[in-house]
Amino acid sequence: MRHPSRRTRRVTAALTVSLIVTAGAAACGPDDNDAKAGGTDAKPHKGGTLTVLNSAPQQDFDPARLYTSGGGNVPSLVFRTLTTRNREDGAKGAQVVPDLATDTGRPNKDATVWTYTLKEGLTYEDGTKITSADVKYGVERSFAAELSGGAPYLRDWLVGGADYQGPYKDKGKGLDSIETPDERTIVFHLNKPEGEFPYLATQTQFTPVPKSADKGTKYEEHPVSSGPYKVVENQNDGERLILERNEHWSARTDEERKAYPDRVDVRSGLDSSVINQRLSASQGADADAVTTDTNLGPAELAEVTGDKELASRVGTGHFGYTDYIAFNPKVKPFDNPKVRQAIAYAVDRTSVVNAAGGSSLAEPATTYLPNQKSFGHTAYDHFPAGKSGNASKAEELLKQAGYANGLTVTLTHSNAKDFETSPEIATAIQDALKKAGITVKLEGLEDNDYKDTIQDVKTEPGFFLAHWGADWPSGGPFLAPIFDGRQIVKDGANFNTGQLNDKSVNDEIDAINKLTDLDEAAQRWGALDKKIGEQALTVPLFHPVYKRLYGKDVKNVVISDWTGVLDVSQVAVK
Amino acid sequence: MSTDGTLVEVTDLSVGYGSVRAVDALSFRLERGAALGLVGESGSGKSTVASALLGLHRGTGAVVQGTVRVAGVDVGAASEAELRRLRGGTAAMVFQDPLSSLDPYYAVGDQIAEVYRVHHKASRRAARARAVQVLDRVGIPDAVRRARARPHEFSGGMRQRALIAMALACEPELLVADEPTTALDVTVQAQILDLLHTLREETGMGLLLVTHDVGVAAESVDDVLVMRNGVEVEHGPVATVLGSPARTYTRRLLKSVPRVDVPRARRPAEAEQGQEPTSAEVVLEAVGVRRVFGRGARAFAAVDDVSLQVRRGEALGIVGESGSGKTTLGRMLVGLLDPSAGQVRREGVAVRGVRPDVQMVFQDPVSSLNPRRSVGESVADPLRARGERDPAVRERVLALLERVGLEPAHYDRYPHEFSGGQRQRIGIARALAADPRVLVCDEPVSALDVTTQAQVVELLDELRRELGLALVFIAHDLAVVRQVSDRLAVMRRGRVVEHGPADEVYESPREAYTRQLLAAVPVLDPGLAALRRAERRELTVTQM
Amino acid sequence: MKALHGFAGFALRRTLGAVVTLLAISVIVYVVFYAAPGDVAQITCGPRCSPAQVHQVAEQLRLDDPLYVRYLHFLQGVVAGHDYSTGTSVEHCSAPCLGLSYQSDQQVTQLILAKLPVTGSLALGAMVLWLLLGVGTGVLAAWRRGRLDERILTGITLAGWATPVFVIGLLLMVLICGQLQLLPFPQYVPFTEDPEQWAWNLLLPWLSLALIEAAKYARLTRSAMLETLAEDHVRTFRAYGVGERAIVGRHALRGAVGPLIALNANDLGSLFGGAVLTESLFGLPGIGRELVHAVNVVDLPVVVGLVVLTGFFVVLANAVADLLYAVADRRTVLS
Amino acid sequence: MASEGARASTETVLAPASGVRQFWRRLRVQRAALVAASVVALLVLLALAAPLLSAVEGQDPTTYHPDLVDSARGGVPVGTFGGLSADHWLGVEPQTGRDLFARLVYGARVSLGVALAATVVEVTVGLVMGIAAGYGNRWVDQALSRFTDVVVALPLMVMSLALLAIVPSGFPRPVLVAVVIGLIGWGSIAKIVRAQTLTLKQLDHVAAARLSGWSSWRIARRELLPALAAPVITYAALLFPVNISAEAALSFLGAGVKPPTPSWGQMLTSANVWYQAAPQYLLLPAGLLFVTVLALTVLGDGVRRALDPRAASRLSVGTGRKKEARA
Repeated sequence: MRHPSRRTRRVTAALTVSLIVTAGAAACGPDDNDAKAGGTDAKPHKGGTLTVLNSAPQQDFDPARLYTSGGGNVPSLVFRTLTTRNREDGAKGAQVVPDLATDTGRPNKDATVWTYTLKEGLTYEDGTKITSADVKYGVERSFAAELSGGAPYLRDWLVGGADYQGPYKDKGKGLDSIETPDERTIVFHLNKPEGEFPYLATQTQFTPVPKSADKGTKYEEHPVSSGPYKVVENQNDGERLILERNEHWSARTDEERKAYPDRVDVRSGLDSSVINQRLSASQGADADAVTTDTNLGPAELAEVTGDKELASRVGTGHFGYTDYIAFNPKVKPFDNPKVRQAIAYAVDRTSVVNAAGGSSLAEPATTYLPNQKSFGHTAYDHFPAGKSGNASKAEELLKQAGYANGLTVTLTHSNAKDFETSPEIATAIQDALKKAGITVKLEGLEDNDYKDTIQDVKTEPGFFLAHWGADWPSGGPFLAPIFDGRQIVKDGANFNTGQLNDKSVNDEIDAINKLTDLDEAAQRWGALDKKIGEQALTVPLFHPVYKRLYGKDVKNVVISDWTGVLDVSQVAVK
Repeated sequence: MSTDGTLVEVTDLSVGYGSVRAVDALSFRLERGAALGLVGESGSGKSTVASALLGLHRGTGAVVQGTVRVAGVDVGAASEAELRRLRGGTAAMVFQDPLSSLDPYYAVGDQIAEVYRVHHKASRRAARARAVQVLDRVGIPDAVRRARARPHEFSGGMRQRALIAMALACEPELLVADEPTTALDVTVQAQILDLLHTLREETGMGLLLVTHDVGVAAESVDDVLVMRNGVEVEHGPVATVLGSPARTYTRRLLKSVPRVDVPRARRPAEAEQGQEPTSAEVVLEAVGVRRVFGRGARAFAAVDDVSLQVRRGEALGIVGESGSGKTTLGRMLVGLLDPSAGQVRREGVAVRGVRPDVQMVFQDPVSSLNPRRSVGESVADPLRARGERDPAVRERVLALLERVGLEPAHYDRYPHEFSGGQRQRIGIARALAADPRVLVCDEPVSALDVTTQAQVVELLDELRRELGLALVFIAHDLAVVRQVSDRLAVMRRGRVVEHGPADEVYESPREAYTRQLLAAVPVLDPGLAALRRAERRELTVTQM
Repeated sequence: MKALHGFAGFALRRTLGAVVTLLAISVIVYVVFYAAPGDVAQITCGPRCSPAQVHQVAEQLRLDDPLYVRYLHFLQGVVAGHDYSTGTSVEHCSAPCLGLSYQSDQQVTQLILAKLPVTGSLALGAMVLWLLLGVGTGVLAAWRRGRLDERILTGITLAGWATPVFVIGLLLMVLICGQLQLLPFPQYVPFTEDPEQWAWNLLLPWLSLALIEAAKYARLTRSAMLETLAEDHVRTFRAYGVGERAIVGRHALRGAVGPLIALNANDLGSLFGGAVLTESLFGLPGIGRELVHAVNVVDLPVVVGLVVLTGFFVVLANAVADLLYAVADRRTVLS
Repeated sequence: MASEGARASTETVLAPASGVRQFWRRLRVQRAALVAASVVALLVLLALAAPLLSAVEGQDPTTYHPDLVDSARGGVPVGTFGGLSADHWLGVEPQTGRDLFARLVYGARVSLGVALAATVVEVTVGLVMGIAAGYGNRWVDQALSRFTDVVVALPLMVMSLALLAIVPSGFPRPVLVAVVIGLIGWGSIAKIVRAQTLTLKQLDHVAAARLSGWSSWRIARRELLPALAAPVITYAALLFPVNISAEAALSFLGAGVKPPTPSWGQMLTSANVWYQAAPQYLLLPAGLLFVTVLALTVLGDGVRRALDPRAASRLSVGTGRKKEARA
C-alpha cells in the first residue's frame, strides 16, 4: 500500500484482505545500483535484532489463510514451502527454486501430474520430522471454510478440489488427488495441464502442518515453524510478533534464507508517516529497522531525494502490477470500440502518473502485462496518446463513433485513498478527457461498495478504474483471470472486467498452460497480451514503482522482482 | 471629628450610578448603641446608604460623594486594609435573602469561622469554637452539630440567624441590617426582630435597620429616617414620626399601611344590596382536594384534603405562611394543576383543566407578562383565543386597560416600560378579558410597595362589586387579606386550620396557630410592640 | 439513611436506563451496518473465493439468517455465552460474549480487553493535562482578566481548540520527535511493561488531546467563576472583609467544581469510546482505531461490541457525573 | 424587596426585553467580538465570491497543471513557495498542480456551508425534541430524553462513516455530510432546550397563556420559542465552529465531501504529509481553518454575553477592578 498517509489507508483497510493489496503490500525491489547503495558494500554478519515496522498487523498468520506471493515475507521466515522464489535482486529473483523439495517439481508429459521429493533431515522447531503427509495436510486445511482466504488455484487445479470441504469435514478421508507414497514423496494430480505449478508450490498452503498440532482457527497464534525462526510471542492478533532462531533449522537444507539476525521483532499497526519518520531518523533500535509494507509517499520522496544520506537508504522495487481503466462493453457507449479507443487516446498519462506520486513512483503503462521479462513483457502502444494525451485523435474517433458534439460518460472509482482507483486518479482522467470533449461524471463509491459493484457482472459499470497484481511473476495469473472467458464468475467476484469470452484467447491460454518451459510460455503470454490489447478493453495507465526506506545499519538489502519486497530473510543488522 | 459618642456620621452623602442619583445629599448620625431605621419604598435609596456605610460601592463604578465616618474611620478615604478591618470587624452587615447570602458549598460554621479568622489571629479550631458559640448565641439549637450543616439544610429563619451570628462573630460596634426579614414569614420575622432586640440590649451595639415595612421599624428602632427618591423626608424619634407625622408623604405612607386590627371598610352600597354571601350560589368549589408532589420516598402532600366554597360576588381570603400550600390550592382552583384526589367543581360540576371563566392574577409582576409581546396583545390573548377579531378585540382591550387605570396609549408598549403596580393592573386586565366569574389572586400585591398595594387592593375590590366577581385572595400578609375578604381560610402544612367569616377569625381566633400569626404581625405603635413581644414569647413557649 | 435510599434508587434507575439505552444502541448499530455495503462473506473469504466457498463462510457467520435472528443470537451470547468451533475443537466464549470477529476469529470481548488499556491510558493521561491547563487558564481568566499571562494561556487554549487534532498532533510529532528528537515517535508501551516508557511515549498524544480540550474547560471555569462572583454570598464575604484571593480561590472556584465534573465525565466517557483521530494519527492500538478498521471491513461483531462499549462508557460517565455533581453540590437531588 | 429577587431570578431565563437593540448595544462593547465578526464576514465574502475571485486570478479549482510539479520528486511544486507566481497567487497543489488559491476559496464554500447547514439541522431537531420533551407529559419526556441519551452515546465519527457509506453515491455529498453531522449532533442542544423549557413553563405568563385557552402548540410557538432564542442562538454559535472541525475530521477519515470538490478538511487531509516538502500546502488550509474556528468561537462568546444578561452582567462584575474604582 503506497499511500502518503497510513491513516487514510486505515480507512480503506478493507483492502488489506484483498489480493491486490496483499500483493501490493509485498512489493518492492531495487535496481542493481540501488542494491549497491543499499548494503552489499558492508559485509553481513550473524546476530542482532532486526526490527520490522509495519502498518498492517499480521492478523492472518495461518499458512492456510495467507494470500501472499512467493510465500510472503515475514511468514517465509517461519514457513518453508515445497518451492520458493529465488532470493536475489531484481529479475533473477523472479525464478522458482526448490525449498523443502529437492527440485521445483517433476511433471508428467502433459503437466497434469506433479511429483515432489522432500530433502533429507527436515525438522520442525520441536525437532520432529517433516513428512510429505504434513504437506498434504497443510494443503487440505486450506480448503476448510474456517480457514478461508487463500488463493483459488488449488481449488481450480486439483482433481476434486472444487467440492472438497477440508479435513475438518471429510472424516479423515483426505483429498485423493494428493498422494504421499512415502514419507518424502508427494504427488499432485491436476484436472488440467498447469506448467506453472512450481510457482504455485511457493505459496504458504504448501507448508507442512503437523496434524497433531493443528488447532484450527487458533493455529495462527503459534504456527509450528519449519523455517529459520519460530514464533515466541504473538500479541494482539499479530500486532507484535517476536521471532527467535529455530535451532532445528539448518542452512544445509535451505540455500535461500540467510537468517543473519538472531531475533526479529515485528511491530505493526503504526502510522505510515510515523514509520518513515522513524526509519529516516534511525534512532536506537530503528537503525536496525526495515518495513515490509510501507512505501515512501510522494511527499516523503520529495524530502528524501533532497538528502544524500537518506537517498542512499532507499530501496526501489518493481512488482508485477498494473493500474488501468476497465471497460465493460456490455454497457453503452463502451460497446463501441471507437469510444474505447478515443478514451485510450485522450488519457494524459503524465497527470495520471503525477496523481499517482510522480515518475519515481509510477511508470506510464501502455501494455497490460507488467514491464518485466518474466511476464514475457512485449512492448506495444496501440493507441499512442503521447505524454499528455492526443485530444485531436480522440475527437476524430468520437466523430466516427457518432459523437461529433461531445460525449458524457460516468467514471466509477473508489473513495479509498490508495492513489490507484482513488479520486485523485479519477479526476486526472476527468481533466484530460475534458480536452477531447468528453465530459466525465465521477461516481465515487465507498471502497466496499466499489468492490461489490465492479466485481458483480450484474452491476459492473461500463467505465471504471481497476488494478491487478501478479500472484507470481508470470503472464498466467495475470492474463487468465482477466481475459479467460471461462473465468467469468456469474454469481460471485468476477475479475474478467471486459467480460471477454473469445475462443481464440481461451485456446491460447490452454495451450500456454501446457508448456513446462517457462521462458517459452512467457513469450507466448506477451504475444497474447499484445493481441488482446488491440481490442482496447482496458487502458493501461501505469505500473507502480515502490520506494522503501530502511534503517542506517541495515545490510544486505535484497529486493526481488517477484514480490518486490525487501527480503527479511536476507537482511543483516551486524 | 468623630466624638466617642458618635458611631456613624454621614454628611452630604450622594451616590450616583451613571446618570441616576440613588442618594442625594443625605446626612445623619448614629450614637453608639442607638438604633436608626431607614424606611422607604423601593427606589428610595435606603439600601444604597447601607452599602455606603461599609464602602461596598468600591469597584462597582458608582460615584460616591460626601463623607461617611464609621467609628472614626473615613470610609471614602480608608485604605483597602483599613476597609477590611472595618468590614465585619467594626461594622457587620446582614442582608435580605439569607439563602443566597451564604456560600452554599461550605458548612455554616466554617463560613463564620473564615470571617472570624480574617479579623482575629486564631487557629481553625478556635475559630470553629467561636462559630459554634455565636450560633448558639443566636438561638440555633444543637449548635455544635448544626455548625457542620450547609445553608440549604437550614430553614429561612435559621439562615438569617446564622447570618446574624456571622455578624456577631467579631463583636462589631455597628450592625447594618438591610431588609433582614423581608424574605421571611411573619412569625419568623417576629422572632428575628426579637433576636435583634435582645442582642442590642446585651451587646449594646448600634443598629442601622433598612426596611420598607414601617411596622418592622416601629418594632425595633429608636429613630426613623423616612427616605424617598434618595432624599430624606422626615427624621425623628419613632414615636413622633409614626405617631404624628409632619410630612404628607409620611402620612400617605402610614395611611396605606394595611392594618390587621382594623376591620374591612364595608361600603354602605353593599349593605343595601343586602346580598348575604351565604345565600348566593356556589360558583367554585373544592371538595376534599389533595395534591401530592414527587413520588415514592420523596412524595409529600402540598395540599391535603381541603374543602372550600366560593360564592358569587364574595371574596374569600386564604392566608398561610410559605409552604402552607396556598399557591398550590390556588392553581388547582383555576385548573392549572389537577388534584391528585378530590374534585374541583364549577357551578357544581366537577371539572379538570383550565376554563376561561376562572382566571388568575399572579404574584410576580415580571414573569406574569411575556416580555416580548406588547401588553395590549397579552391582554387580548383570551379574546383572540376565543376567536374574536380586530377591531373588536382592540376596542375591548382599550376599554379594559382604561378600566384598570391605564392609558389606552399603553396598548403597544412592552412590559419592561411599566412599574410593578402597572404590570399588576395589566395582569388584572388580561384576567378580566376572559369575562371570568371567579378571579383567583395569588399574592397579587406582595411584590408591591405599600402605597401601590393599597391602590391595587382597592381596584380588585371595586371590580368585585362592579362585575359581581367572586374573588379568591391568596396572601401571606394577614393585614392585606383583611382589607378584602368576607371570609377567611387559614392554611398550614396543606390543611385549612381555621375557616370562617373574616372579622370573626381576626377578632377571636380559635386556633393557637392563628393567634400566633396575628400576634406576629408588627404594629405601628412602638409601645404596643413591647407588649406583643412578651406575648409572643408565651405563645412560642406554649407552641412547643 | 434517607440519602442511602436516595442513592440506591438513583443507582437502580440509572442501571435500568443504561440497559435500555445500550439495547437501543446495539439495535441501531445492527440495522445501520446491516444496510451498509460490502459483502461480508466475500471480504472475509477473500476476493478469489468461489461462490460455493463464499456461501460456506456466509453460513458459518450466520449471515444468511434474517437480521432479527442474528440480533437475538447476539443477545443470547451476551446473556448466556456461545460455543464455537475452531475446526479441530470446540471453544467456549463465556458471557457476556459479544461474538467473534469475522476477520480474525478473535473473541470480541478479548479484543476489547486488549485495546482498552491503550485507550484508557490515553484518556486518563490527557484528562490530567487538560484539567491542569484548562482550569488553570480559566481561573486566571476569571481573576486577572486582561493580564499578559492570562492572555497568553487563553490564546494557547483557543489555538488548540481551533486546530484539528490531526494537525496539532502531526506538527508536534514532526517538531518534537523529528526535528528536536526530544521524545520517541509514539508507540504504545504497556504501563505494566515499563511505566516510564509508557509515559514518555504517550506524552505527545496526551498533549495533543489536552490542547484540543483545554479551551472548553478554561471557558467553563471562567464563566462559572464569574457567575459565582456575581452572586450574593460573595458580596457577603466582601462585606465581611474577606480578601479577593480567598474569595476567588475558596468561593468562586468552588462554584465551578460541579459543572467541571459534569463536563469532564462526559469527555472522559466519549474518549474511552476511543479517540479515533488521535489513535489513528499516533498509531496507538486503541478502541477507536480498531473501531474504524472494523467499520471498513464490515466486521459487524467488533463494530457492535465496540460501539456498545462506547455507549456504555458515555452512559456510565453521565451517571457518575450526576452522582459526583450531587455530592459536590448537595443542593441538587439525585433523579 | 421580594420583587428584586423575583426579577433577578426570572431574567436569567428570559432574554432581555426588546432583545435586538440591547443585543447590539452589548455586542458593540466587546472589541474582540467585533474583530471576530469582521473576520467571519470576510471569510463568508471569500466563500460567496469564490468563482469571481478565481476568475480574477484566471484559474479554477480543478484544472491539472502537470508542468508545474516536479514529477521525479513525488510531484512537489516547481518554484519557490510551492510554485507561487503571478497566475497562481498561493502556489499550486503538489502532484496535481491545481491552483491552491482557487481551491481554498471554493473550499471555504463547502466548509462553511456544510458547517452552517449542519448547525441548522442540529438546532431544528434539537429545538423540536427539546421543547417536546420539556413541555410534554412525563412519558413523552421520558421517551424523548432516553432517545436523546442514545443519540448522544453514539460515537459520531463511526456512525458518520457508516451512514455516509449507506446512502447511494448519487446523493449530493456536501448536503449528506451536513445532514449526518447534524443528525448525530443535536443531542446536546435538545438537552439544553429541554432544561430551559422546563424552567420556562413554570413562568406565570405561560400559565396565563394557558388560562387564556390557547393550545399547547400555540403556547410553544408564542411563549416558549422566543424565550429559547437566546440560549439556542448562543449554543448554535458555539456549535458552528465545532461542526467545521467535524467536517475536517470526516474528510480525514475519508468520509468527507468527494473530490474534485475541494474542502478545507479534505485539503488538510491530503496536505498533512507535505508538511516538509510543501509546507504552505498544509499551512494555508490549516491557517484558514484555525482563523475561522477561532473567529467563530470568539464571536460565539461575544454573542453569548450579549444575549445572556447574566453573562452580560459578568462584563461589569469587577474582581480585578479595584484600581479604577479608586478614581
